[in-house]
Amino acid sequence: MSAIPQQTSQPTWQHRLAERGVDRRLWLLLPATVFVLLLFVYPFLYGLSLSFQPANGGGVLANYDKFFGDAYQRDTVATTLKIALPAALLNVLAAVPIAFRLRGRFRGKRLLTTILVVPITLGTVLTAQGLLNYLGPTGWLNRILLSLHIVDDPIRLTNNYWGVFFSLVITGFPFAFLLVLSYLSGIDPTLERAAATLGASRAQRFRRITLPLLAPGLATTFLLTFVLAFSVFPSAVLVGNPAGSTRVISLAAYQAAYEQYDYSYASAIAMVMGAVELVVVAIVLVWRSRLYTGSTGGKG
Amino acid sequence: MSQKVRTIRATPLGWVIWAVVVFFFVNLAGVVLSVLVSSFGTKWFDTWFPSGFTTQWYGDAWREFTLFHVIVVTLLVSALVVVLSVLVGAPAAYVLARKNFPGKRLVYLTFLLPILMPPITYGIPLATVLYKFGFAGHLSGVVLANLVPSVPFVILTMTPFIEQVDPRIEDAARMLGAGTRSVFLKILAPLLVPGLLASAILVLVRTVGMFELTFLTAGPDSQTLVVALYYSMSAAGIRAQQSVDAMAVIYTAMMLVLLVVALRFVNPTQLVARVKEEPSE
Amino acid sequence: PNKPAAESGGEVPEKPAKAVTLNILDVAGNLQLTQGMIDDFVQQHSDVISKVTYSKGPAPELAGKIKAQQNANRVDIDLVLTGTDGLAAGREQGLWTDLLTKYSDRLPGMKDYLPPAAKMQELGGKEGVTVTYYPSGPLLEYMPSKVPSPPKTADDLLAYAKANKGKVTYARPANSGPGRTFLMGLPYILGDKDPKDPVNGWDKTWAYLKELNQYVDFYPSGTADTMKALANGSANVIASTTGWDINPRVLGTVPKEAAITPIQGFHWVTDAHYAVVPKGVSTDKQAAILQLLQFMLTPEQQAKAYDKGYFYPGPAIKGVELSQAPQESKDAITEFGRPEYDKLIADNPTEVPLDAKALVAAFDKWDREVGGSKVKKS
Amino acid sequence: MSGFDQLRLDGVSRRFGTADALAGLDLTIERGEFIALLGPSGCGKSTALNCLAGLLPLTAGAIWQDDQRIDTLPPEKRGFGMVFQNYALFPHLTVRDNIAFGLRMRHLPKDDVRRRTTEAIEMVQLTEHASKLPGQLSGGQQQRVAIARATVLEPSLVLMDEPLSNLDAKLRLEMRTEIRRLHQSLGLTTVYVTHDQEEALSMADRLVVMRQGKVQQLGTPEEVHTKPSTWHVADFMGYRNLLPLKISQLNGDQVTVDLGGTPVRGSAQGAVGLGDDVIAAVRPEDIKLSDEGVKGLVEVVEYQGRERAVEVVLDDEVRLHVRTEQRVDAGEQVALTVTPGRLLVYPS
Amino acid sequence: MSGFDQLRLDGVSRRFGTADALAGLDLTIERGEFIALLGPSGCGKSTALNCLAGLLPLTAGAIWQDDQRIDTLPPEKRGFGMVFQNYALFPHLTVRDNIAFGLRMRHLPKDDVRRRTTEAIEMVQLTEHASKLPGQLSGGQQQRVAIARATVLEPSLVLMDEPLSNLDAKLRLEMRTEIRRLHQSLGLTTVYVTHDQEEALSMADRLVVMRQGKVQQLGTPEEVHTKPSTWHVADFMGYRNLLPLKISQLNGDQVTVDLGGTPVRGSAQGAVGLGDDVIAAVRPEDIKLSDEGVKGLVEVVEYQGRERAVEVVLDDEVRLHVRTEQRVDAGEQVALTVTPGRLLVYPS
Ligand SMILES: Nc1ncnc2c1ncn2[C@@H]1O[C@H](COP(=O)(O)OP(=O)(O)OP(=O)(O)O)[C@@H](O)[C@H]1O
Ligand SMILES: Nc1ncnc2c1ncn2[C@@H]1O[C@H](COP(=O)(O)OP(=O)(O)OP(=O)(O)O)[C@@H](O)[C@H]1O
Ligand SMILES: [Mg+2]
Ligand SMILES: [Mg+2]
Repeated sequence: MSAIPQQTSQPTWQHRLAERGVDRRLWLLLPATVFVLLLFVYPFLYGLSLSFQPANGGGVLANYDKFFGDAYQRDTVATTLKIALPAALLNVLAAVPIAFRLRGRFRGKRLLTTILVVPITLGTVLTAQGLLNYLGPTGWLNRILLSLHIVDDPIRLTNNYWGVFFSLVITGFPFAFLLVLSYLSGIDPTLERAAATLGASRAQRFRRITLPLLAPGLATTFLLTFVLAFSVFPSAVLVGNPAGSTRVISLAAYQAAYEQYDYSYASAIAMVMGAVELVVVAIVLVWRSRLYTGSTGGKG
Repeated sequence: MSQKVRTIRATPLGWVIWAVVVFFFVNLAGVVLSVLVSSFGTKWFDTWFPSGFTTQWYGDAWREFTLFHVIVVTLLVSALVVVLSVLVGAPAAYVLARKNFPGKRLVYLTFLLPILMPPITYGIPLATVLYKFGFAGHLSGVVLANLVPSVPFVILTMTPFIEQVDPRIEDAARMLGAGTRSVFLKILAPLLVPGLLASAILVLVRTVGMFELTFLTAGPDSQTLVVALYYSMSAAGIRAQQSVDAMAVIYTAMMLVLLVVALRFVNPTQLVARVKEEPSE
Repeated sequence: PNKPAAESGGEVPEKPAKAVTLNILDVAGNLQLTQGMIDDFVQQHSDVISKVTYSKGPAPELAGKIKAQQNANRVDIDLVLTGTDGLAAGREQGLWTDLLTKYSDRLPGMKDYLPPAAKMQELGGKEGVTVTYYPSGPLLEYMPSKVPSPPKTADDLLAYAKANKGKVTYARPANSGPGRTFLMGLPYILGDKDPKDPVNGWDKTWAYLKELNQYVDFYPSGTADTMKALANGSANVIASTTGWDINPRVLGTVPKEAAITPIQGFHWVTDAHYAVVPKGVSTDKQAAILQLLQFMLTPEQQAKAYDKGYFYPGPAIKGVELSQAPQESKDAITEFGRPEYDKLIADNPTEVPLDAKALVAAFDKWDREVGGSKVKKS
Repeated sequence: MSGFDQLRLDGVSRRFGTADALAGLDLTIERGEFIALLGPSGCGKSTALNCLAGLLPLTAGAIWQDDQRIDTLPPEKRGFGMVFQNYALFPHLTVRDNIAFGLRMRHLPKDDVRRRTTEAIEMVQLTEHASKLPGQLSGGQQQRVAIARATVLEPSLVLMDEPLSNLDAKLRLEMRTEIRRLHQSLGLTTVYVTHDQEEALSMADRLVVMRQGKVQQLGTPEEVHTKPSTWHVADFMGYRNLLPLKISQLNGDQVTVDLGGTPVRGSAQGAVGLGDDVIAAVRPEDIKLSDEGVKGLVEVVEYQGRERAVEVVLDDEVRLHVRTEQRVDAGEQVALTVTPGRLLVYPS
Repeated sequence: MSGFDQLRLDGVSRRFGTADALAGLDLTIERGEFIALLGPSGCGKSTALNCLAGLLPLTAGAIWQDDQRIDTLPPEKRGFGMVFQNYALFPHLTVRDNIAFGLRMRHLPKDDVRRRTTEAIEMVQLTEHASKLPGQLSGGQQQRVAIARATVLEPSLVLMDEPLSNLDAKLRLEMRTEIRRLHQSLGLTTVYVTHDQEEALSMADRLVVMRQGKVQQLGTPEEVHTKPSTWHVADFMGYRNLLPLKISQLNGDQVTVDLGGTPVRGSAQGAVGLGDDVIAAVRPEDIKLSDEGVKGLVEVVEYQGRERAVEVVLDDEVRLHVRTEQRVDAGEQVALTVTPGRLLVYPS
């Protein structure tokens, strides 16, 4: 090759692409993308198309018409949101101050952390059984309340909204806590100290420094807990009131699929379910994309 | 760092928070203990404790579901799923955290969907695909099916962790001749240990608890514990409450063992390790 | 285990060319009654079936799994033991092999069905073979210590519920055998227009249930929970069946003293378990299955279905006495069984349950109008 | 936040593991003083600032602000400003918001905040970059943000940890002037860590030279510069020639040592006796090339702008560093004289 | 990894958003050269290094290594070494492991790695701290780890971004010598960013003075120091006195300007004409206090060790910065002369 620089066009577009973020590192996306395309996209598109082929005839949108035309079905969306949003919010919001307090070093930290994470192993069934046992009319809680004469009749905490809510908190909180704690550990404590020298109190440091740097992680944590809560199913049946106040949308999909064996309708309901989640997720993600998401100093 | 450690600081807000935590855990202990007690109880009617204790329920469950085999399969499946999903998911999370490229949103959506969509929408066709290629009915099918929601899950949880790492650290490693693989193994992996551990634990929990996809793709030799648990809980027929409790306890115990192993395997303090510690006081 | 199912269509030989391995999936809890029979067969005829693997799963997802296998042309479940629900679900999707049209003569045991079991077999059509049967319910179960004079009629029950709010309950029918038996039994008790048509023919039933609903606090999501409520005293009267009466008391989850009472004028709404073979199973295996089923329908084997009262009585064919049952069964039923059952079974008419479509419609209506109305109230 | 008359560090110690980063630091800072901390890398300068600011708890000792003991106060209660050695800018806030942070914490009126922030941004010449995030700035720009962020608050005590290390000579000179101006016009008290002697000498009222966590010398710039108390300090203060010699004559403070065969006069800086092994310290700029004196061979010549740094090897293999404006070349034979009174002799 | 003969930057540009950090940088680096990049903060020095290293994609231009175009190669394939301005140490690795990292990447035998690492640790005087993590080091210690980490590999091209900024004078001098020694003994090629002129002048074979992303002057240290090509360069190179004057006489290169009423001779550094407004540049050390000459009043005196920085106000309000070894006091009346040939006159 000649030593005279040649302004060939090829490297220029390489530069252009590189500037826009297209370079060899994109190959790292390949395994995951191929995987999802092969094992998810095809089956999913199949399910999607199935939802447009109603079992009992009718137009392409018949399943969706059926769902939205029937208040009993339509209401499941609101019911589910009413359970999932508060539960996910509570889990994330409760995890933040607790994780925050667990930073730094102190005696018993490991024990405390482990105790807080362990409920993640409980699983829905044990949680449900336990709630039914413990909160049931003759469970320990009611026994204690009755024997202390705090209440005269057993209080009802299961087979209604609260049963499901508690079960979501028990399974969701450790999950959120684990993530928040880990995200928090990536934030450089020096920044908070810098803020302290500028006169910021503990609360201000938390609000102005830690929280904004933690926010992207919180958004992700919220998303994941929300998605888990939104698809709540076994506990809605076991400790909820599946015909009424906790008739969540996944239950409607389940009934369509496994009681009425109408997979097409079930697919349609599940698509609605996914779409609703997507809306919430999109809102959170748009919010997240406007946050600062770079290095937080803790790892470098 | 100094050997001195501080005890938890006690601001008024702090006390409130700890009180709430303690309250939560007292009740949680009640929930768990009530199941545990019941699973060992003979008859438990309107009393504080069962009238007698027995291990019969465990023995029954053990025999009925050939639990030894089931647990081995469960461990194998979950270990494979965790490892594979991290291997496949972490590089993708890396790209999504670090780069802006055309079509990123579309890619992101594709990774989000498997988490958002309930298995009802894709479970049966997925199982068909896996049966067609001869995976389903074996362990491999169960693993592949469980990877579908797990890989995106890893991607989503890992992204913020990677964002936190200063890209200049990676630059420095590249300048020292580290290729992408080395950067991942030698630099990112150790820095991301808390994140990897967190998402591995979460994937583990999800995989062990994933009933639907597992049931659809499992063969007689590749059933996992959750299938047995759901069967004992919801299948037709009469079943003593205690035997369901016993199954649930077995399930939790296994998960607990896995969690402990995971925490042992990776240095447990790393769960909350940070590279820059707050100064001890 | 994944063999392409090419040889599944042809003529089924008398005996498999060589001993086969069977994968049996139980979605009805049926193995508790029949595993002993199957194991015996394998032991005695290892030239036909060399090995059996059992797996268990919940019924609802069954059809999906089989469908996925059939779509992929790799069926690895050879025999399914299911209740009416799974059977119907599979039939609707054309999953099952039609065994009986051609080979019913290989199952002479089917000629000895008890009459109500024979009726259940009609529900089974040409695909399902009834292997166990029980008359089920509806019955009411109560604690004599709390309810000295149990309700004997539907009106009694209503009156009792009104007087003891929250003390009468039954589980959500979709999740519970006794719940649905109670639901399906009511039209006979109340004399509804068409007991087979829940949507148009059950006016009295629905009116009754809605009224009862006012005195019911909540509907547990499984029979086990109602049993627990009965045991711990938070409920006094619950819906039950013969099996659910005996077995939990054997297991100790319900006090032995619990008693049952029929509701005046009730008809038994029977139940059964079926053996079905998915399409795509090889003819060799079909041959083995036919031999196995014939074996299971002999009185000697059927006696095992007495079990511990779980499906009381259990045998589907005539002339099977408790005395033929294994000792354990005998002991359990002697202690916890009820002599009055013989008479009740003999004296009350039997009815087959609703077909799958009607049943789903009934569940849906119940959820919407009975169970779901709880939302507004609480 | 309020002013103070005196700040007293009393045996302040800080241990990391088994190593003392600060070993009993005693120091009194008067209001309005400009104190520079000097010392070799790792001697504990940053640690001292961190302890003063309240960012590191003490292992022992106390810090008194007038009559009040403040070493247990949290940093935000002390009201000191600090420029961190590694800047510690808030990565999610723009330059403007970083600088305004402290003012906002004081709940000043919006207009005040805006005005003062704008002024500070102008002072550090970052007006064009005001809305960038720290990650988008060059090293020197980040450092200037750190300076502005700490000084905009006009705190009673400003702690600066090598605040100008990443600036070029011209800008450094400007910032120096700016910092001095702020210090004087606002009557601040400043503790300033620097590794740049010229900076320390020209800016500070008093210098504190540290070594291994302890104060080695404390005095005015001139004192420290011309009369280092130990040879360590001398070494650090630019006495590049540290020569292990023997005393050949002694006359009160006046001693004579033997350098390359030639007797050279110096002044004793401690108890030394005739025939003792001593260390003689002299700066390169205090050795002159001349026609006669100590003979040596030029080995290395380095261009340094106006002057050249020359390394001369004497006959007895001793190496001398010399600075000169003269042109010399490697290999040349030269003769050297030491400026009288500039050779300091320390007991070794 | 392999050596090269020439490295050519050809119109290298890098844009951030709408602002050019590098605007068409042309530069040829010969094998074995020691090149210093100089320029005001934010002028694009670090950006240039990052582009060379392959850490930032170019917006335009090309980089050639002999005949091979390398600007699309990933950094790890280029085999260059780099000391980052902010160190970028691996926070999870000890000092030793940080330094050994690159050697390990090359799969050298264990013994070699250990030996070379140990040597490098000794070179930067961190033996006692070898098993600390970066977070436990002082600023200067971290910087030394960064130097050791990059140089232990003996890469064909070493890029250093202000590698000595956090070291004290003594250590800086030692490290400077060490870096030069490595450079020479290993035959490395070095591109060195510094804000310290003395460092640049004494270490580099060639200087590149940058401004706003462009090369302003390229030459030997002596050329750049004595003949800055523009007044911007002069300003940056320590010509602190930049005086807007008028040319009163012109004679070829020799011009005369009027300073405080006194005509002073200077040399023209570009096309200037009689009566033109020009900028006259002179260093503080090239103005001497004398008995006669330009008259002025001493306003500020700053102690700077051997010398004093003095600010003198002339009668016409022009301010002159002067360095002198003489003792003067504020308020004194002085006369100043400019060392002949040291006043440079640029078109303004
Ligand atoms: N990511 C970025 N986004 C926007 N502007 C940037 C970014 N990185 C650098 N710049 C700008 O580019 C210019 C050159 O930066 P660079 O870091 O090369 O300066 P430098 O010469 O190294 O300065 P210093 O001596 O202060 O380190 C600066 O004005 C800086 O603000
Ligand atoms: N967290 C820590 N753990 C262990 N040793 C530490 C820690 N922080 C600092 N040190 C040690 O304490 C000593 C003093 O550090 P300090 O940062 O005060 O030095 P410094 O005087 O600021 O040096 P420099 O001029 O290089 O910044 C150093 O030897 C350093 O290695
Ligand atoms: Mg320091
Ligand atoms: Mg820079």
